[in-house]
Amino acid sequence: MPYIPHTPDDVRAMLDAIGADSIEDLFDEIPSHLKAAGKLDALPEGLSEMDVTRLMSDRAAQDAGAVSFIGAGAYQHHVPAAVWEIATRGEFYTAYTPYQAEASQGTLQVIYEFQTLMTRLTGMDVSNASVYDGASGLAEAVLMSLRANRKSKSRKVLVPTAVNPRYTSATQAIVENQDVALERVGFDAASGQTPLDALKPYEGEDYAALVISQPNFFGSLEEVDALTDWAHANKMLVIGVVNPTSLALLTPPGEWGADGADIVVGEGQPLGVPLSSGGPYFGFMCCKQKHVRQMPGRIIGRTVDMEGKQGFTLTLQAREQHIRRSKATSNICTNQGLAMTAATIYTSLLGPDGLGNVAAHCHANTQALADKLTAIDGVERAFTAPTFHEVVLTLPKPADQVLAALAEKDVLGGVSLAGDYDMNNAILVNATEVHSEQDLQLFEQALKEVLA
Amino acid sequence: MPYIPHTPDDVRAMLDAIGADSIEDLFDEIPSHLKAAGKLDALPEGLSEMDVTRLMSDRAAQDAGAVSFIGAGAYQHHVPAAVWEIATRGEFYTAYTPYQAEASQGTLQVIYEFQTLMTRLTGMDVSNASVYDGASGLAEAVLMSLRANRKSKSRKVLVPTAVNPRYTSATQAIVENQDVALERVGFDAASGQTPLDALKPYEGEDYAALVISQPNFFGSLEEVDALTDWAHANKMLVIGVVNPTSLALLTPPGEWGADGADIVVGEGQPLGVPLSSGGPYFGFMCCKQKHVRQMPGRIIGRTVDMEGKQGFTLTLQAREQHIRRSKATSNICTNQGLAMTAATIYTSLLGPDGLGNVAAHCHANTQALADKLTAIDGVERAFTAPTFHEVVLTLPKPADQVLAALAEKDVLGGVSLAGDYDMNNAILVNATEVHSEQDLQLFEQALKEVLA
Amino acid sequence: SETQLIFQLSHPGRSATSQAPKALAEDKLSAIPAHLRRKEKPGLPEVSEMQVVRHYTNLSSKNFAIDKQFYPLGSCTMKYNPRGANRAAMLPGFLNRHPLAPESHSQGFLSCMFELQNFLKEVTGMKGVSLAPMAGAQGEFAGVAMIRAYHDARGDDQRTEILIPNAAHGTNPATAVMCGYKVREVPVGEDGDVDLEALKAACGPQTAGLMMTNPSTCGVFERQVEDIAKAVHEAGGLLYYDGANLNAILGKVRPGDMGFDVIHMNLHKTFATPHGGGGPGAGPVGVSERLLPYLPTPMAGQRDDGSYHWVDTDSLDTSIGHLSAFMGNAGVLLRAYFYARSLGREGMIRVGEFSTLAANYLLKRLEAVGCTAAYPDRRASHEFILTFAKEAKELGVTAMDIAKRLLDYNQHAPTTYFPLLVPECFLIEPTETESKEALDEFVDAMAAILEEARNEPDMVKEAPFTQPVRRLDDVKAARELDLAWSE
Amino acid sequence: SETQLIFQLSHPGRSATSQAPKALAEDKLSAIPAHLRRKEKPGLPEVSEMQVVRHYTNLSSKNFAIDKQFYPLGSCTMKYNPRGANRAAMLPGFLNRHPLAPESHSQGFLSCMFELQNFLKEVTGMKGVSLAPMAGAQGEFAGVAMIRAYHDARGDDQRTEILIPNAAHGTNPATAVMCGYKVREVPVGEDGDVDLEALKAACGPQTAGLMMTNPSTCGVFERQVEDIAKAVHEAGGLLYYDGANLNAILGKVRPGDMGFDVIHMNLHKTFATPHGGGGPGAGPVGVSERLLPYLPTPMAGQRDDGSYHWVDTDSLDTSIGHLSAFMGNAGVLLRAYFYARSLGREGMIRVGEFSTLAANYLLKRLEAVGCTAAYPDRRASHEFILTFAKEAKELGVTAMDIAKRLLDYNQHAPTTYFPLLVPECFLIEPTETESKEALDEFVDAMAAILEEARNEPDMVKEAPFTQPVRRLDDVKAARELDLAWSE
Repeated sequence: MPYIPHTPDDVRAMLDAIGADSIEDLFDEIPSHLKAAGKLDALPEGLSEMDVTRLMSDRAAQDAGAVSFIGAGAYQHHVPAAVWEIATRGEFYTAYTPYQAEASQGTLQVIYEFQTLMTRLTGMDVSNASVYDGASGLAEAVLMSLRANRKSKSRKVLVPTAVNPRYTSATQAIVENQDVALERVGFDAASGQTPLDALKPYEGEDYAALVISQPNFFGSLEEVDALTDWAHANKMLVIGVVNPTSLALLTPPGEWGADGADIVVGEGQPLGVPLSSGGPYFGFMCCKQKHVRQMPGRIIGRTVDMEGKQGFTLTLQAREQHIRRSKATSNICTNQGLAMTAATIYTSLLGPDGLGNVAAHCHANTQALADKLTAIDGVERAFTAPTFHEVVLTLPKPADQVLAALAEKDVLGGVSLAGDYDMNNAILVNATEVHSEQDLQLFEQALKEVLA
Repeated sequence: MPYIPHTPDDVRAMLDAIGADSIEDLFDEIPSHLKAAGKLDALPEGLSEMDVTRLMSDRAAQDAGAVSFIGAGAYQHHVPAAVWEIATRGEFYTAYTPYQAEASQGTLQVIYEFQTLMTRLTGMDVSNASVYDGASGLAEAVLMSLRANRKSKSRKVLVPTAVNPRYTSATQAIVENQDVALERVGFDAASGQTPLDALKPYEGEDYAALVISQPNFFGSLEEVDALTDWAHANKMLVIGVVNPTSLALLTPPGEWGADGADIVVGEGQPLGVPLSSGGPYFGFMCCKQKHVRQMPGRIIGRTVDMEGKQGFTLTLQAREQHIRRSKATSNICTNQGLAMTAATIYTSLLGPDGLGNVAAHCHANTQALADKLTAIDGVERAFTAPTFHEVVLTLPKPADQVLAALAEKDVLGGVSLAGDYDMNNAILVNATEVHSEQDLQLFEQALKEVLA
Repeated sequence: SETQLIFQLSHPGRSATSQAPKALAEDKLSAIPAHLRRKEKPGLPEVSEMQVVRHYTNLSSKNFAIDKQFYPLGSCTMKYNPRGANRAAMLPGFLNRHPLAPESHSQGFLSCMFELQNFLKEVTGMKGVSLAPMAGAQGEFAGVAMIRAYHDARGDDQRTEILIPNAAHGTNPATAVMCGYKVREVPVGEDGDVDLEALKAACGPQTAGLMMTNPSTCGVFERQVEDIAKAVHEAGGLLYYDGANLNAILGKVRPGDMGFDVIHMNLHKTFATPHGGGGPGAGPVGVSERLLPYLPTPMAGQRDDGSYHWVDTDSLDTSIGHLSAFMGNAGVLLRAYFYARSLGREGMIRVGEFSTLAANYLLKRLEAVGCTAAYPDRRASHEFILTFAKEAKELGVTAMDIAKRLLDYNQHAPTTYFPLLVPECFLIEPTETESKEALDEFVDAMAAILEEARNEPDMVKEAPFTQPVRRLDDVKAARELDLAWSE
Repeated sequence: SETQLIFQLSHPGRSATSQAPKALAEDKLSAIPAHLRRKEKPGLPEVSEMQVVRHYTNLSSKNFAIDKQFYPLGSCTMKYNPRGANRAAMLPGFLNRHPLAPESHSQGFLSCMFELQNFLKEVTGMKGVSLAPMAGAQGEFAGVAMIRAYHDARGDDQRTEILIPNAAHGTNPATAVMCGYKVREVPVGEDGDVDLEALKAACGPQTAGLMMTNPSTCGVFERQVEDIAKAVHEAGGLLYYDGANLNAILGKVRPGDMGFDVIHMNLHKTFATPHGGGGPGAGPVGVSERLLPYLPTPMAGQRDDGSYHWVDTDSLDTSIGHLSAFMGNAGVLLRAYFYARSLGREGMIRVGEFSTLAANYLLKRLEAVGCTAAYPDRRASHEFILTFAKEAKELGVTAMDIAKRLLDYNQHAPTTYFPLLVPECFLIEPTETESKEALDEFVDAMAAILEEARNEPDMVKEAPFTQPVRRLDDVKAARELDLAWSE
């Protein structure tokens, strides 16, 4: 029996100890007409590890082989071998949530170190132990801003349309049942930034927070200082949405404007987590010290044991569902511990200079790619704003059609902006440190052919 | 600096402590005209992990994609994921030889368990902790038989030609400098076995040992009982060369004939070690208790610590080179610890029934393959003897030519016997539990096309 | 040195050089305006590759884990996590696939997801499944959000309350609130079943639905489940099944057959994906016919020609929408797919059977050595409750003390003080993957600790003694918040 | 339970079912005659998958390892083993390649081997390299066998002796004997250099060659190496270089330039491949022009068109032949290739520099806290010798006692009692990958132990106290042999 150790002798001995004749007897409290016996006919026969492995290897191979320039919130990076060889050690991989602190100091210290890393990257005071992903993290940040902004009674938050539309739609789905409204703020069609002008209509109005994405979905860099100061001047909190790799180069949200952002969230995937078809990734979430009791999710604190020795423990649990139940800050329970562990190892391996070099190569490679592609007739940068490692290009043909043609050449040329922005000829393109000069040329050549 | 942690500050502080001005000063005892400075011009620039990984991934991909039916001493088997996920844990992967027993109980207990496993599989009394591989293991066994056979003064050993010719040639290379002669005994051209008849000329002669391979290189099963009894009757020791997978089904060498084999060696690769282009594998080596002091290599014993608690330690070290130097049983030092660790985990996972099922599927798949292929015009079994999981087929065309044509179809159809046996139209073919019915059909179809 | 933080190993200018590309000339960054650049590099650790490997390898050894210890955490289903599932999910084709890759480059992944949806439909008896939720709590959210969407679509806007038995997981009431509902708790009776009369009294036109687990967190099968379903349905409410305890009944009873309208499953429990020290999980939801239009997206669909495609809000505009940026915890889903294929039909049925066998055996053995069952007259499901109220009163030794002392016996403590309605309790779930000998060792440890509690209660109250730290000062942790290290 | 053997966890009929194909009908085996079948199934453990994973995971935690501790074993070069090398060597294309796959399906592997041969030629200054030997000792064998083949080919059959300094590794004399030679030991002088006069006196027409390490196992560079080479060469002998200490001079001096005719390298030392608890290693050999015809096979060659091929005995019939069934420890060679590509030219040079820096620093610091250097007037190479003869005599605390006590400080003990010519010695090799802080911690531990030796010698003599076992009864182990478990 796969994974079940009991022999017929064991079963007999166990039933004897129970005083039951058969295993079926143990289900005698279940109304017999409800029993599912024989009902699982749609399930196939069990397979050996060898057979399932072969089956899944064949399927994985179907999806392999292309060179991809898709970003849009998930980015290819070199993941050092050490990261997952350590993260999948049984001690991390098969441990539970560290409720028994004495038997979980490994995981607890990792989280404390992660929290510290994230505060250093973002320039914020405190961090939690992760939320599901960047998108749901924004939803949690929106809800948190309603609780944290003592100056506002509003249940409305300003969200630029230049924020990743997938973040906005997930946030919408998560917060809408609590009568929270997301008010959309447009972007400047020339620069690809969220201009102060677009905020003018909301001046003096009561909103709990303004969301600022740096870079924004188009890869464009926002004027974060001005936006932050505007929000604070209008008694709104600032929720920063940031790419962690970019923070090795860009002003950390804790230093935006005069007072910095109040809450910062983002997708942690770029920090050592493979693309993996979309997950598991992890969302990070940081805030100013004064808002810590409004932050959802697990938080680890450093303390001492009864002998005065340093130790780590779950703290501020009174915010959480297992203590607070219906009054909790969120229903979140399980988070993304293992991905966060990997990110902690990754960030330690890279260090400030290494992460800086990764960020610089991403930027430079994307610039080089954009230069190559815009040298093709009819291909142009859509926006004028400076970018980090992603750029919008307009094409002389419909984006969906071009991308499909590129895919036939095993080049995944980015994502189309036809659906979310009605920019039918625009694609969002990303390059990172993993792309070689040959990769860039491959894209260039393929696009030339497709547009010819 | 890759892997080197020292910063310029560290270096300065260390040089100060030494009282040296520069690192170069530390080499001042080396005659300056010998210095290699600037001489490593043929070496390329260092690359990042990402770049080396990409380079090696591209190369590995070049060698992938074929379906292989090559055996001839290295066999494809399903390797459970647990085997190498555990064996490559840093604690096993990056530990040294367990000279400090108290800090190496993990490795030491694994070896003790391995020794026990091998004695159970082979039916022998004792096992060492591994030698390099099956071929060099046979060389060690030959040398050991000279020491262990008190009834013989000969430095000659009988080696059937049906023993893997790669084992024989490696043995020859290793033992010839010690004036040891390997006398070759032919095989029966009809059965593919080593017949008693072929031994007749040596009756009453002084040889230290007879080598018996079960199965032999052709996959044929030898009449091991008769051969063993013949050797013992002629005061020769018996050196068994066995496939460990087959031992789940076949008579263990400890039970061959009236008294069993005296020394048993073999290639451990089938026990959870990937093909890996030829290594690292490991050789196993077992013997009767009375010969244990003649056995080369490390041996672990169970003992107690000063508090009476069970513990494991290197024992009988007086046989080994680091103690005995020029009088050691062998010069072996480093062995194949990690592969042996993997084999211990593998064998524990499979258990007697699992390993038996693997062996049975290997046998049955090879039978099925041979049936399919011999249904093709002009393809025949070369020999009549029963086989385990490998079989010699004769083809209507030269083997080398057929194999090359098959390889173009990404079918690796076995090894040619043209070189070693002058059987120009013969191939040695293997199938194991990893081969599906489709794989067998693929081979059949390809061979049909090649022979058409 | 082992207790140092990675930051304390940091040394300016040190780095794991192999892990990053070389520095670029500053002019390569000239396109980024200076005022958007950070002034100082972030205070990340500056350490060597070996320091990192050694630090985190050593840290890992300070954890208990299923790979090392028996871990009988009630309602958490800490079963063996097959290593084969890890290898399969880490295959390069899956690992390097971008979530927005076109369908032409996603057929392998989509086929696994499509089949997993079907497997989960079959084992739960539901009509549709979405794999999108990233954890049990998000599955709960999706479930209750669908209940709300259903009522809203019918214009039935008077329904403001969710009923929840008071034994329920904390996520249940927290979720109801996140979906804009008020929570009304329903008491559980002496025998562990819901107080049916109280439930009926609570039902009304304001009832949006009921959230419950069956078997409940009392470790017993709710025998009146059909009556409960009838009462809630008659009031116009829908029934939500919290799948945390699905392991108990896998292959034996199906939530769909019991009358539930919506269910979430914890794949990191029932389908043996690893807990990873706190996640990731995966919380797929299954629904009955009437909730099909509201399933969260994306889902995998199959065309007539056998090819697979995404089902998203563009084709299912009644969906409650996206719950993540992409497709949930895909890697966890792949591991669950591996597990489902490994077990197959017969294997699924055995899960419920053997987890129930193990729990009932362990309960009887523990009772025999002097432990007190909370529901002695009931069958255990896959888990059961012990109460140490007597020991707490008579000896001053609490459930927490016993839990901590278990660590010294190299046994992970069961879930403590949950459910809240049983004083000084352990919720114990052994799972089907632990051998009889492992269960017997736990019994021996418990027997020894009860003996110690009688003879040396003060010692037990100071446990553990063998862990990297002694009991921690949680009060100090909460009062003098130290949540990030500073030099 | 942790100390149980896997066999003690066995239970008849239990198994890790997922790991094997299903049982076949007995008639599928009918082609195998009954008298060749075993009567009873072998007594292998019958355990579950989780039991195996848990057992070996727990066992692993009873090891020291580079990934966990400082491991300053002299002559063993326990440096960091890059994890990237492991991942690269485990790529499916390499892992699943059969060693006898045709050259058409081996170009990727062969190209790595061909380049590695060239890299090793360059760093050693030799004219040809074979990667075939599977460990250092087999490399030594190959080296001396080539020396013999050289003399034999010239009909120079009077040469029966190999000269070996008495500080040499035990494998040197053992190897000479395996190649049919007698061993003549040459003394080492007070300063750690070979006694040149004694060497010259030992040279003669009977001299087949000399085996030596440079830097020697005394941890110093042999300054007279050129005179030694001259003496041996003039006597008609060849010079063998034991590459165990190559780390000390990598990029600084090349054995070929020093006059050596043949060299083996330990890739598991100098090229950072893992030791794996006792192997596998890899011991490639490099040779000067005159030994090229004798290199062991197979080797990788390149054709004019850039494609790669095997060089085997069919094209090199003067070769000493095969030393293994296939191509040595290919997976180890791939890891070494990764390492070589990672370091590149500059990196190689740094290895010798920084391992020497670390050793000299550690030596000076240890002297400063009261340790006695065996060769205080010499530069340390990458390693150095301390002697505790004084402590042994005055306090009764031996080098072994100090070694065992180090384990309690979470430091692996250095090599002890080697070389044999220095009494009560430690041979200490820190390698280039340990941080200054790690070296300082070792110094602190040694200082503390020396203090303990003075104040509590009996305690030190009973160490260790913190390991899974106390000191073991080695006499009992050898007298009452227990080499395999029985029920």
